[in-house]
Amino acid sequence: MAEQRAQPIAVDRGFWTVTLVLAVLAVASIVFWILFPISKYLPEAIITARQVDTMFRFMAASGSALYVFIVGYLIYFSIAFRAKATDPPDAIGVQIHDNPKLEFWWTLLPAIFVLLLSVISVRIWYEILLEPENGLVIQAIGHQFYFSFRYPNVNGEITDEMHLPLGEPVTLNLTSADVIHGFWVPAMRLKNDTVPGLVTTIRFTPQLAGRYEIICTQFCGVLHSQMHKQVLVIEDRASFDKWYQGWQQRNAHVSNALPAAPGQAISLQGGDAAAGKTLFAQKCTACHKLAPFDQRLVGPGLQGVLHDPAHPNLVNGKPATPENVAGILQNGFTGSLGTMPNASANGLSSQDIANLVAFLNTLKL
Amino acid sequence: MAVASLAPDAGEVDQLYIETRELRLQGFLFFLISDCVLFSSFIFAYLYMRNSGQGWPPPGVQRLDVAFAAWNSVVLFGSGATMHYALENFKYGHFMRYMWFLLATIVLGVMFLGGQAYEYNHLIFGEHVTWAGSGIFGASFFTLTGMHGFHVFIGVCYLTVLVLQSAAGVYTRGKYFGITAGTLYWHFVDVIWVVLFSIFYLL
Amino acid sequence: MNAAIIERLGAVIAGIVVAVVAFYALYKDWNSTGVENQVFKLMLLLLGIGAILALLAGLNVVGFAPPVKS
Amino acid sequence: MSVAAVHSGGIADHIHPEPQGFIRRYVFSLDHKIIGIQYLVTGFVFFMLSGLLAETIRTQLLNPNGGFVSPETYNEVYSIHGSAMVWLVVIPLLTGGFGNLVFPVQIGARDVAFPWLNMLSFWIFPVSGLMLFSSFLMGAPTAGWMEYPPVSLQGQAGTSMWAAAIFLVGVSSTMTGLNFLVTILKMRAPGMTFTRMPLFVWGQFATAPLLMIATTALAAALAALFINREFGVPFYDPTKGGSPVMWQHMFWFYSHPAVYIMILPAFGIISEVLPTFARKSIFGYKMIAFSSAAIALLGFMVWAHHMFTSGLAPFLQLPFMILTYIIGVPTGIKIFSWTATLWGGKIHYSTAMLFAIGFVALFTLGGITGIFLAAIPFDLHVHGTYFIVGHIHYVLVGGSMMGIFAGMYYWFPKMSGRLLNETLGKWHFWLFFIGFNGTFIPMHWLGMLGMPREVATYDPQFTFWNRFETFASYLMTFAILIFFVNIIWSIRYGKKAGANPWGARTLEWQVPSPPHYYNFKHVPTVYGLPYDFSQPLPYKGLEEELTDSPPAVAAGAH
Repeated sequence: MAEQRAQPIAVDRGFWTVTLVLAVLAVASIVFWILFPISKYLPEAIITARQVDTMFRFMAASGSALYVFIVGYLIYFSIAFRAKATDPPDAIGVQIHDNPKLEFWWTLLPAIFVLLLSVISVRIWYEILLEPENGLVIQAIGHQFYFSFRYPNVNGEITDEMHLPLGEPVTLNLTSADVIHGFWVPAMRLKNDTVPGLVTTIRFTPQLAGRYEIICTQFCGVLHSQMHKQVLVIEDRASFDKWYQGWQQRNAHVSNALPAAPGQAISLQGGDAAAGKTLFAQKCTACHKLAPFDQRLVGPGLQGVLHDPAHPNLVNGKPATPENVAGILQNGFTGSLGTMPNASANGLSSQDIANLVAFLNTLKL
Repeated sequence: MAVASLAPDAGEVDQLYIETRELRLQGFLFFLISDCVLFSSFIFAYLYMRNSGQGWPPPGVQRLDVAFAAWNSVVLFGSGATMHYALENFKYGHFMRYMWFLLATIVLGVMFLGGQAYEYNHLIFGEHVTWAGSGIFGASFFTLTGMHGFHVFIGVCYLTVLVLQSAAGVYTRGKYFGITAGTLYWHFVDVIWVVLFSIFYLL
Repeated sequence: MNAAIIERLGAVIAGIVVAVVAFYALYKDWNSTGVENQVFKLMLLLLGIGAILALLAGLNVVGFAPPVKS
Repeated sequence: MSVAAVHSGGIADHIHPEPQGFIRRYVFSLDHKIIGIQYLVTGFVFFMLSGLLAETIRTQLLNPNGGFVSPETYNEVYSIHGSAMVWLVVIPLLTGGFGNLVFPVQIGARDVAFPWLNMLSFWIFPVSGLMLFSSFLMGAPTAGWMEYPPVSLQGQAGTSMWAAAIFLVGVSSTMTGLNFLVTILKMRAPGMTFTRMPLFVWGQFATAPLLMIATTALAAALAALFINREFGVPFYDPTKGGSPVMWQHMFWFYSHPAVYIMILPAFGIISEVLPTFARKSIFGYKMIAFSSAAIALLGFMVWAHHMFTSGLAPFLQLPFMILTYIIGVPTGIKIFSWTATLWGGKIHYSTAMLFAIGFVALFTLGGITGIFLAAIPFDLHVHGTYFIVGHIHYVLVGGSMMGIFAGMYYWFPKMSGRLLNETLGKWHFWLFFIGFNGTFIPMHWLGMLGMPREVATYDPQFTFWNRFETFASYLMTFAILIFFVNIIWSIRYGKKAGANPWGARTLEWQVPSPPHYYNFKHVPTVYGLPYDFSQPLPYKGLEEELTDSPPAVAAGAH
C-alpha cells in the first residue's frame, strides 16, 4: 500500500464540545439516580433495605455516567470519522497504535474505582450481616410448593402467612424439606436459598408495616411460579401477640419434634406401638396396605414385614430387622416401584420412627 | 528381525517426523492435563462431601483396611518403575530387555486390577459397602477407584498393543513416540493412584 | 501368620525396592532435557513418594488397621 | 515415509492432495475450513430451533397466567432453550465455527494440528445436539440450563439424556480446545510471534485452555449427576449425605469460564472488524491481547459469585466479590481501546461494522450490570430474578451473538466467495438492535421490582412490560429471519467478493476466497503486526497466492 500517512488529528474543539455535553449528561444521570424515588416503587421494609438501595444508586450513577461517556464517544467518533463521499476510496485513518499515558490512566482509574466499590460494598454487606442476633428466631422451611414457618413456643409448622412485629430484630433460619428454594422478599432486598440439609440465616429488622410478597427464586418444580407467600409486618404489638397466641393454642396438640435428619442416630427403645398405629394411618396408608406383601398400592403391603419368611430381605437388600426398617423410614428409598420419601419429607421424628417400627413389629402374618 | 529395525535411520533428519512428534507430544500432555482435571473434580467432590456434614467415615461404614491396599499400590508403583526402564532400554537399543520390562509392566498392571477386584469383592460382599447403598463413601470410593481402574485397563490394552507393534517392528530408534506416550500415560495412572491411595486409605 | 501380615511384609519389602529404583532413576535422569523428560522426572518423584507412603502404611505408621479378628 | 525423507521439509512444506469425492470433501472432511462451515451450518440450525423455543417462552409470557403452553412444557422449553443456546449455538459457533474457519489461516498454518481429531469433535457435536433435543420425547429437563439438584434428581427421564448430551458436547469442546492450543503454540508461520498474532487468534488462544480445562470439570459434574439419577449413587442427594451445593461449585467452576469461552472469541472478532473498517490500526494491541489472557485466568477464580445466596460462609464470598470487580478492569481496557480505535479513522459502514459498534454499546451495558451483580448486597436482592435474565442476554446476545453476526458478515465472502447483501444486512442490524433492546432492557427493572426468573406465570402488575418485551422479541425474530434469507439468497446471487473485499490486512484475506485446500502455496514469513494501514503488508512469500501457478511443493503421498 502506498505511503500515504495522513496528518495526525489534533484533539480539536469538536472533541471538547462533545466532552462537555457528555459531562453534562453524565452529571444529569448521576443526579437522576440520586434523586430517583426507589421506595415509591418498592417499599424499603427493613432497615438495611435502604443501604442496598444506596449501593444500587451508587453503582447505577457511576455506571450510567461511564456508559454515557463510552456510548457518547462511540457515537461521536462514528459520525465524525465516517468515510465521506469526497474521500478517495483508499483513504486511511490516522495510524495511532497506542498512547501509554492514556492507557495508564484508563487502567488506573478503573482500578481505583474497583477499590472504592469494594470498600463500599464490604461496608454495606457487613451492616446486613451484623444485624442484631437477639430477637425473634423463626425458622422458614421451603416445601414444594409453599413456605412454612416455625415460631418459638408454637408447635408444628405455621402454613399461613408469616407475621412479624414492627421494629423487633428477626433471625430467620432457612432450610428446606425437599429441594432448593429461594426465599426472597423484594421489599426487604434480602434473599437466601433454602437448601435441604443446611440451615442458612438472614437477620433483619422490619421498619415499615405492611404486607409483602415472599417469592421463590430458585426453580423448584412444576409449580415454582406459583410459590408465593406473604409476610405481614404488624405495627401494633398487641395484634401480633394475638395472632401468635392464636397459633400457640391452635397447634397445642401438634407434635413438635423435628423430622429425623439423615444420619441422625435413632433409638428404637421405647417405641409405642399404639402411637405407631395412629401414625401409620396418617402417614403410610396412602401407599401401603396392612395386607400381605403382594397387595400393592404404590409400595408393597406391610402386614408381617418383619416376620415374613417368604421375604427375608427388605427392598434395599438388607435383612428385615427393626434397625433396617428404621433406616428406610429415616432415609427413604428409590427403586423400581417409585420413591419412598425420607423422614424429613414425611415429617417423622425419631420418636415417630421408633413408634412406627414398634407397630410394624407387632404385625404378624 | 525386530532387532534389525532398531538400527538408526539413515543419517537423515526427518523434519516432518520431528515436527509431527512435537505436536503429538504437546497434544498428549494437554490430554493428560484435562484428564487430570477430571480426576481432580471427583477428588474435590469427595473431599467436599467428606467435610460437609456428618463426620467421616459416615455411619455404617468401617474405615478402609490399609494392609492389602498398600501391597496392591506397591504393585502398581512397581509397574511404573518397570515401564520407566522399558523406555530407557528402548532408547539405548536394548530391544529384548525393553520387551521384558514391558511385559513385566503389563503383568503388574493386571495384578493390580486383580487386586482391585479382590478389594471390591471384599468390600461389597464382605462388608456390604456398595456403590449406591453406602452413601457418599460408596459413591466417591467406587467412582474414583473405578475410574482409575478403567484407566489402568485402558493402559494395559495400550501396552499390549505396544508389545505387538514392537514385535512387528513398528518402532525404530529414531521414531518411537508411541512408546513415549505409553510411558507418559502409565506414569500418569500411577501418580493418580498415589493421590487416591493417600486420600482414601491414609487420610 | 495371617494374610494381613503377609500383605504388609510384601508392601514393605517391595515398597523399599520401588522407592530405591524410582529415586535412582530420578537421580540418573536429573540432567535430561525436553518436555517429556521433565514430566517423567516429576512423575518419578511422585512415584517414589507413593512407594514410601505404601511402605509406611505397611509398617502401620500411617493408615488404619482394623483390630485383628478372631 | 520415503517421500518425506526426500525433501527434508517440515509440516509447513508438506501438502496433502485434496481428497476427491463429495463424502471425503464435504462430509467427513479433514479440512479445517470445511469443518468450520459445518460447525456454522449446524450451529445456526440449532440457533433456529432455540429461537423457536425462545419465542414460545415470550408468547407464554404475553399473559400473566400464561396459557400458551402448560407449565410443564414451559419449564422444558426454557431449559432446552438455555442449554441449546449455550452449548449448541454460541460455544460451537465461536470456537468450532469461526475458530476453525479463520484462525489457522491467520497464523499461516496449513491446517490445525490434529485434523482427524477436529473431524471427530465436529461429528460429536450434531449427535449430541440431536440427543439434547430428543430429550423432549422422553420428558425434557425442567430445571433450567443449570439443572440444580435435588430438583433435577426429580426431573423426568430426559434429564439424564440432557446430562449425556452435554457431556458429549463437552468432550467435543475439550478436543477442540486441545487442538487449537497445540495449533497456536506449535504451528505459527515463521516470524509469527505471539505479539504479532491477530487479535482473533489471541481470542482463541485465551479460550482454548478454558475449553480444555473447565469443560472437563463440567464433565465430572455431569457424570456424577447421571450416575446419581440412573444408579442412585448419592452424590447430590441430601437425604443420603450428598451435597446439592457441590453441584453448584462444580457447575460454576465450568460455567463461569464458559462465559468467557462465549465472549473472548467474540472480542477477537470485534478487534478484527473495527480496525478493518475504520482503516486504522487497532488501539492498544498489547493491552487488548493481554487483557484477554488476564480475563481467562481470572475467570477461573470467580465462580462462587453465582452462589452468593447458596449459604457459603461470608469470608469465602468476599474474595469472589472483589475478584469479580477486578475482572471489570481488563474488560474496561478492551472497551476503551475499541472506542479509541474509531478516533481518527475513516469509517466505512458495512453491516459487519454496524454489528461491531453495536456490540461495544450493548456489551458495555451487560458488563456494567455484571459489576452490579458482583456486589453481594445488591446480588442478594436481584439474584435469581429477571435482572439476571436481562444481564445474561445483554452479554450473550448483545455480546456473543452480535459478535457472531459481525463475523458472519465479515467472513462470509471468505468462506463462500460472495458478499452478503448489504441492504438486507442493514435491515437485519437495525431491526435486531431495536428488538433486542426492547426485549431485554425492561427485564432489569422487572427483576428489581420482584419478578423471579424461570416462571410460567407472573404477577399481573408486570403485564405491560412483559407484553412489550414479547412484541419486541417478535421484531428480533423477524430480523433473524431476514438474516437467514440473506444468507440463502447471497450464496446463490450475492456479489462476487474476490480475495479481499474489505481491504483487510490479516493473512486470510491475502489468499483466494475460498482459500485452497492447503491454504498457502508457500507458507509466508511474517514481519510485523498486520494492523498498520500506512505500512506495506508485513508478509513475504505471498506473491503467487492469487495467481494460477500450482503450489511449489508437490503433493506428498501419505
